[in-house]
Amino acid sequence: MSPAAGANAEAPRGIGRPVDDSTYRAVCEFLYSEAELLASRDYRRWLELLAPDLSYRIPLQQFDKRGEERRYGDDPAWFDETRDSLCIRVEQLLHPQSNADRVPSFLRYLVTNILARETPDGLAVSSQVLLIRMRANNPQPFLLSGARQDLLRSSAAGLQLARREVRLDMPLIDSPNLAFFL
Amino acid sequence: MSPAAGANAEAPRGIGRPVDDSTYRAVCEFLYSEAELLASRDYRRWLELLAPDLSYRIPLQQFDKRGEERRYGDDPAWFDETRDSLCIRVEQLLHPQSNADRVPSFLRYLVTNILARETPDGLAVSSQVLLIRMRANNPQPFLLSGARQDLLRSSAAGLQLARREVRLDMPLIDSPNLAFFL
Amino acid sequence: MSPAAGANAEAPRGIGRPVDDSTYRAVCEFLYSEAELLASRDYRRWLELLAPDLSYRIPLQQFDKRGEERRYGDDPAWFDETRDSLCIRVEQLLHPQSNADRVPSFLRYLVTNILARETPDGLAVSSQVLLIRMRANNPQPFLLSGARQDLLRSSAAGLQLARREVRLDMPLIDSPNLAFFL
Amino acid sequence: MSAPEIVNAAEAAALVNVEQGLASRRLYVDAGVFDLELERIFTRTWVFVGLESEIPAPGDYVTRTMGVDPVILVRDHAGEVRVFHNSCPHRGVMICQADLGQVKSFVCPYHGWTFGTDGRFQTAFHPKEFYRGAVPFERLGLHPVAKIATYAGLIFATWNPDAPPLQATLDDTARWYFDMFFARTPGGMEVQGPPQRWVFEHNWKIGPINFCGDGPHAPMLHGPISQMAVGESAEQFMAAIMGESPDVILGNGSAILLNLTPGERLDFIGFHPDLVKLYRESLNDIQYGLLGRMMTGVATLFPNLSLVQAPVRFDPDAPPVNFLTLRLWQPLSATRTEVWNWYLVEREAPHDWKAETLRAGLRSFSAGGTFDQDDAEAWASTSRAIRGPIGRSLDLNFQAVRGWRDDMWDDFPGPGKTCRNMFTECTEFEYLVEWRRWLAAER
Amino acid sequence: MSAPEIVNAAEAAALVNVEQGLASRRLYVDAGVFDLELERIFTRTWVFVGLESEIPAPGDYVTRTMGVDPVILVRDHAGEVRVFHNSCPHRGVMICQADLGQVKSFVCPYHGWTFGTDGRFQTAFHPKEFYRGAVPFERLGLHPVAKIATYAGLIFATWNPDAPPLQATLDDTARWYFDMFFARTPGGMEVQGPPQRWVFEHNWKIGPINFCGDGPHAPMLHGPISQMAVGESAEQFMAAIMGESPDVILGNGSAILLNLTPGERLDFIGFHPDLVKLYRESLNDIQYGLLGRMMTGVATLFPNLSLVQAPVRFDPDAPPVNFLTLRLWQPLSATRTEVWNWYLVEREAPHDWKAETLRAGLRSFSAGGTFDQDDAEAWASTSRAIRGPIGRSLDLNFQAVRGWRDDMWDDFPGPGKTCRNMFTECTEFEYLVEWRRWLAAER
Amino acid sequence: MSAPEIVNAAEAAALVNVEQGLASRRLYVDAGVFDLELERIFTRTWVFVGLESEIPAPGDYVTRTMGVDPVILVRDHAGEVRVFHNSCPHRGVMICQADLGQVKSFVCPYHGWTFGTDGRFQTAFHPKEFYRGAVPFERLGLHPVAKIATYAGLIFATWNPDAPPLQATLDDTARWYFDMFFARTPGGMEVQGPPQRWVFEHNWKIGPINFCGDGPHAPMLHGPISQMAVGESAEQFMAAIMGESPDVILGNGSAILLNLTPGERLDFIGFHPDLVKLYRESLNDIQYGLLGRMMTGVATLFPNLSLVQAPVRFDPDAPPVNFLTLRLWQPLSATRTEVWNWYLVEREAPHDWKAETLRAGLRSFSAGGTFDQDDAEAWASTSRAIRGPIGRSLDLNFQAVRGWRDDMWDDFPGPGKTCRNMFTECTEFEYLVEWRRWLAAER
Ligand code: FES
Ligand code: FES
Ligand code: FES
Ligand SMILES: [Fe+3]
Ligand SMILES: [Fe+3]
Ligand SMILES: [Fe+3]
Repeated sequence: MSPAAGANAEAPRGIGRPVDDSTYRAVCEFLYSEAELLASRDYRRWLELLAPDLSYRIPLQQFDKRGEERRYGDDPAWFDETRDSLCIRVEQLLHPQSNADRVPSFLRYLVTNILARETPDGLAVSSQVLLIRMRANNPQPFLLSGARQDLLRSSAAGLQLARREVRLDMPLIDSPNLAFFL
Repeated sequence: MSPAAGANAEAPRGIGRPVDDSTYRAVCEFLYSEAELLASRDYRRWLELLAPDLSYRIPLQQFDKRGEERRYGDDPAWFDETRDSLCIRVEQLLHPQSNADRVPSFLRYLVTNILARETPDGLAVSSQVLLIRMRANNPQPFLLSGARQDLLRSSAAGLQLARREVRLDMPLIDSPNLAFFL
Repeated sequence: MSPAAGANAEAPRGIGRPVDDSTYRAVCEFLYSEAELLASRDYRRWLELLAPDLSYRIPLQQFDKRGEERRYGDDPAWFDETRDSLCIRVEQLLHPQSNADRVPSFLRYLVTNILARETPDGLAVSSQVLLIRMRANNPQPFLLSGARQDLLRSSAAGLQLARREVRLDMPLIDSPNLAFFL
Repeated sequence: MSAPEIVNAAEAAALVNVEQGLASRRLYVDAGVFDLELERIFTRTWVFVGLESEIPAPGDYVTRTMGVDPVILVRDHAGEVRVFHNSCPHRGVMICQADLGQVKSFVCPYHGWTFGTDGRFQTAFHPKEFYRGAVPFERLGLHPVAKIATYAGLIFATWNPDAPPLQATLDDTARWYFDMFFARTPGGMEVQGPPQRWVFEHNWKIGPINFCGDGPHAPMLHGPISQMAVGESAEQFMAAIMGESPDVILGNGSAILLNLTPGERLDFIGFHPDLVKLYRESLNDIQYGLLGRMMTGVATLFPNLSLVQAPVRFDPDAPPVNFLTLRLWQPLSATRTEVWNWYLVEREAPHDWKAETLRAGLRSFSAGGTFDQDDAEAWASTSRAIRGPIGRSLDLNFQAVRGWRDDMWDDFPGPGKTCRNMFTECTEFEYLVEWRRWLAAER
Repeated sequence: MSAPEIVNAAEAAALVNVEQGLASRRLYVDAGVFDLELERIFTRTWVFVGLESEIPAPGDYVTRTMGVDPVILVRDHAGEVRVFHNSCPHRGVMICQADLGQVKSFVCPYHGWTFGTDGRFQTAFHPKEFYRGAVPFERLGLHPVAKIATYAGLIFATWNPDAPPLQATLDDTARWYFDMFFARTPGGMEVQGPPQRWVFEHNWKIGPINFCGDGPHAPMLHGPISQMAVGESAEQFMAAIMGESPDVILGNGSAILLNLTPGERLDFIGFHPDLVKLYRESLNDIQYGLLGRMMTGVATLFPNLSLVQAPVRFDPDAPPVNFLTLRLWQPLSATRTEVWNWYLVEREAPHDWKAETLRAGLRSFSAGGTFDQDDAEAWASTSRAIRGPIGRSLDLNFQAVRGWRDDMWDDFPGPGKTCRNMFTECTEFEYLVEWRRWLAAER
Repeated sequence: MSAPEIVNAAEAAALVNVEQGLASRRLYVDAGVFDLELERIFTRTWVFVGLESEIPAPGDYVTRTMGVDPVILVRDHAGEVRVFHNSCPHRGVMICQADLGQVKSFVCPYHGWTFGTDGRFQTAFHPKEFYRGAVPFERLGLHPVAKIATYAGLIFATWNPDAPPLQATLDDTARWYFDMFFARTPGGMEVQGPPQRWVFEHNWKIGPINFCGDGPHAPMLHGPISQMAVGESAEQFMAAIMGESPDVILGNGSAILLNLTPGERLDFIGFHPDLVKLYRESLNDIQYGLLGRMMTGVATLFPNLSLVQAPVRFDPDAPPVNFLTLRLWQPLSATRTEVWNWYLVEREAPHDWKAETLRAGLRSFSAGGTFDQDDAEAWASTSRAIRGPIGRSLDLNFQAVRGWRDDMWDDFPGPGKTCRNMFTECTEFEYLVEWRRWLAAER
């Protein structure tokens, strides 16, 4: 998706009506608590926040020249996950012998610009996220930022994440791996 | 303006009284929605948020030595704009042949620390903004941060931006151009 | 403290109950106003926000290998301060002859992900902070991020900071000094 | 660092001790060696630049790099594939800054010099007469590569007018194996979209050497995820690894490693049954038999193209799914490498299967892939570990080759020199022997 | 990258082919060339360091760089302008880290060595006797430049004691033109504040060469914004560009390009009428006539100072407004350049007009300026485009000069060698011919 | 930058003018000099790697660097201290990426080669027979340093098999002084936790030279904070500085500076009374007397280890508290230095006192310390100030030595050549004289 193309079309603004204050606060609490779980790699508790039919996608981005845009192929992505596949990823990252995260990096998630709308499917929530990662192999922090479009649904256990799409700002990832979630 | 000089003097804290909760939420919605328009380069819709008598300034910063401060000249700036001049800038950036943004960069606006006060002129709103820009010519994200002092006014079409001053944290801009708005 | 170890144990989530909306807004106002004071180096007014029995700590971090964790010594830190020791630091930084901050750098504090809980001791508040610093000697912004765990208490003068611990994300500080507060 | 920079062929040649199976660690960190590589290898070998299916229509282009030189890969309006240096013949401004696009002609943004998709100069700001014959516009088209050639939809280019034809590098032997991946159905493979791109903080050769046939790293580094996500069962996988794993020296520094299920049965694990029928049409018996028993296939084509195919499972209720990824290891500096990662699928594959195999690949071999994540941290650590004067003075060890290189699997049914298992380090070291030839200007 | 580094004068000279109108692209990316430039050019030419109006009072200072050497530009307490290396003669600590300030004396923060604004050593921590005559404090003042000279309030300095006087570089011919910008009223120009500073990701020479007279880029790169924001009307602007656009070779690598409105009428587009009266006093008839028809004026003073003046309009209801900006292209590395950008205005200008012209400049020629934005991306792309061994092996093309350099506009009323139009590339290439002289140590 | 790179011993030696008390500023910015330093100094001197109390139990390890070479400092399972290059003998992957840990054996993540804590090779993926004798595993243990030695719990290592014993460097004279800090109680000192680590943007030698005895910078740079936070009173501090401040040349480039309170009284300012009794047991009369009058002690052990002890007060109602910090200046590049900063305390100290002294140190000498903050900005500015061709052509000035070096404090009661005060610059310059010996290969 080109940055020129309107994220707006799908942004919550315009579709649905703004949620009431207590719902808004609950949405913020959900996203901030989720960020704490991700930052502390408490992935098994994070999985509990995910709806069974979750769709979790981080599409690939491209630099386009205006007027020359073109796409080919099948909509590639960095992540295209279900709750099941995320479970396997979590098992790998937490496995005592797995190398990817064997010396855990420091992760920080700044979640900002939260907007929430009521829709028939649930709460359509947009936010900006900035991830800061410090790996043992590199003294420079790695920054990854993007826009999240989430769908949250109420469940017996509280809010659940039913859909997430993260539009990254980086077509090229300047880091050796993505051993974390956004 | 030196960083030592008190941004506080003009900060909303102290002047006016805090806005009520629903106004606060409206201010946040305004700023977050504006950030979405800026990030998606939906500039024509952004222009609709601007009051006809808008003053939009991004002053130049200098490193000062305490006790040796001095200024000369006419208050230079990076931007010193009216709604009219912003219209021309927008036309340029969106012109199909214009080169500055021909391969659109990825833009992300994190707007945080929002404080709002009632004043006789309207809502005095301060916030922090971090812009993250990815250009095709450089795989390193460019970061630009600063403090916004805004004046918002209610209008028939909702809130409008009547004044903005952005105090950047960077006296030297480590990027070849400022082909975006803050 | 390793990043793998649960920041969660001490996170406000789970302990205490979420504060009501007006308290939440007051907490946000406190943190944002504090950030303005820190950013503008208005340290003497900042000191007024601190409780007399303040404990202010920024512990040292280490990269650990999972399964090989070990600690030695007496819990080292970057900062381990009382209100008294912070007063002396402030006097130094503001002293007209002191060199550390003689050419004041530009500071920006993005405070996000604020969560607040009622506890018997006061308000347990967690937040994320990203500091952006521009020094005259280096055109690259220095980024420092971490998680704050604060304890706020009501006093006659409004909220006061009674305890702060900042868990940095950077085991190695890529900057020549920490001539600021977090 | 402190050791004198490598500046000539003789010094470079001395860095690989062919007899001993050793190579200097300077190959992985030395800026002087890197500069020589750009000159001796990337301006002279055939370099992979993309796939025909990335530029299906006239005017379609993608931007790529050969070494650190940027190029435009375009299908011209006559349908011909072209590769040009991505800089204006006038003052060097980049012609295409986007990752991909569709053009009628290329217009330089600086002074508007305009070129056809065939690279030919078309117009400047003024009519030609204005220049009074002083500017030889006929020679000022976009700077083209010396040669372009394709194999099974893969496009290669070289700056070297004296380069032997692509078939001499990608010869009968190599193609016999590669056909199992790229030419196994009548329609051939198509690309599933633009490549993922990310950056490893280590030397560009570590990846292709690993993909030549680094057997020992798999059970060690990928043990946990293999048990979770690979193939029919972990047992079957381990059996394949420990059992029949021909690792074939293809010559010219290239190699391919196959993990085969034991026994004669053709399980075609992770393949779609409809496609298996088509394999039967396109492959010979031996190829078909190998594919039927293949758990993973990993290969490197010297200098910087690799492939991997493997069946993985991320849905506990579904059978494993094979993916095929093509990977280019782009040199950025002695200790930085940009990885480009494409996914391929049979043109004839059912629509849903295409999505399935793409997801299988994304989840296992990609920047966020469960396998790549493990490699990434091990490889990245190397740059930090060996950059000092002591680190650089030591060796990279491939001495296992001395125990195995004279004892090949002579009766393996495929062509090429086949190592008896995936632990001999022979294919990895052959890559460096070839590297030495290029640096020493023997190629 | 891989080509051998340029290390001596002969090699550098060979990079510019004077006869052919060609130059190697290595001029724009080569670290070795860059190091030679610092040594051969920036320690030997006159370098612009600031304006007298930036340091109006005794003790006023600003910090600047000459090449990559930091200097302090200060007005001493006798009113004299001084330029010193910004490092302590004791252990090299930077004396002034701020961008500007006001001092009684300079005190080094490390051990407190103190210097007058005239640079002379004043005190150390101890009285002098303590040092027992071992430290020659009289020779340990702030390290001064070899020469300082000013022209119309512009301050230049050089490290070279053998440099010819400034008037030899900025000679009668150059001043004849520059007076139209800097000395057109009795009071002269004043600075409108400290410079904007930002970073281009390309070689420092691209800017000054462009400002010598890059005619063709304007309608191409700035077409859209020109139509929106320049002058009376887009037609007038285009007519000026295509019509009378003398591009004058000033010698010593410098040049100036003027776009004149057609015909004899003196429209003084974008000038304030009160000031026009003053121009009449300070300029001769020919200068006055050129200014009256001037749409844009663009010039470069070798090696790294440029100016631009143009009328722009950002308010649809108001007439266009001229601005004048002075620009210094500071070398940071072969592919990074720091731009310093000042705005100037007539001292006699009405207060409101000063604000108007400043805004006109900010909006068009600045980091956020509508014109600079376009150039920035084209220029920045060059570094990426030509850094590889193939890119570096190609040429920068100025071959148009061969069609025009022997056919000058001999009866142009101003001094200097005047090219017939702004498309000949002659002034641009003259800059490189001069550059070659310095690198080859012919200067 | 532009001056030719330093490449050999003779050129390096010429950078220090021993007779004149001058050194070239290239010592602080030149990449060529830096590379030579890595080779000539850091692979040949004794280098501090850590403290015994950091690895109390078998299997405890910490990761360190010697120059830019990473090492593992481990206590093996026989209780022996070992130092190994932190890279796998197989392909150079880093063995330990964590800062510290506890292991049974070291397992390389790439192919699983496993080594004992004594460095010996234990297993590969396959049993040894598989390798058919081709791989000399007995010689493929972790690469060890040539020698390890300890003094008072401080561990040093060297890559140089011909290095003289540690006692020859850290000789009787040096130890006489260092014992006042590291061996003043029967139990000795213990570390208070892992080191702080942060990055200075300047050359690694600026710190150790300053810590040799940079008297003049203290009242200047640290004046404000000294008045607020040091010792009994600002007057006492200044009296000590201006009064008895022996600055001792220890030989081999090392030095120690003591600020003593005037008079004979032993105030033991900032020391815990219980510990003072123990000092009496472990030190001789002269040492005890010096410690009793000591306001600050600052020392450097060539090439890159320093210490500082001083009493500070951050609680207005409590007496001052001494801290002792050990500091390693790790070279990263010519203009970047990583600082490692440990705090030490007497093993016998009361529990609360340990916390007090640690806090005193954190608040004054650390990345956030009130003293270090001042130094940091002065030092960091140096790199920017002197990187250009003019800056590099100038000198670092130590000429005060010419007034004092032949007039030593001969009757100072301690051993070594003692300068009469802390302002002579003699110990600082001696450091550079020693540096010159190593670079010139006289060591
Ligand atoms: S640089 Fe391309 S037209 Fe001039
Ligand atoms: S460095 Fe300036 S006084 Fe010593
Ligand atoms: S690199 Fe360590 S086992 Fe192979
Ligand atoms: Fe792998
Ligand atoms: Fe331009
Ligand atoms: Fe100091």
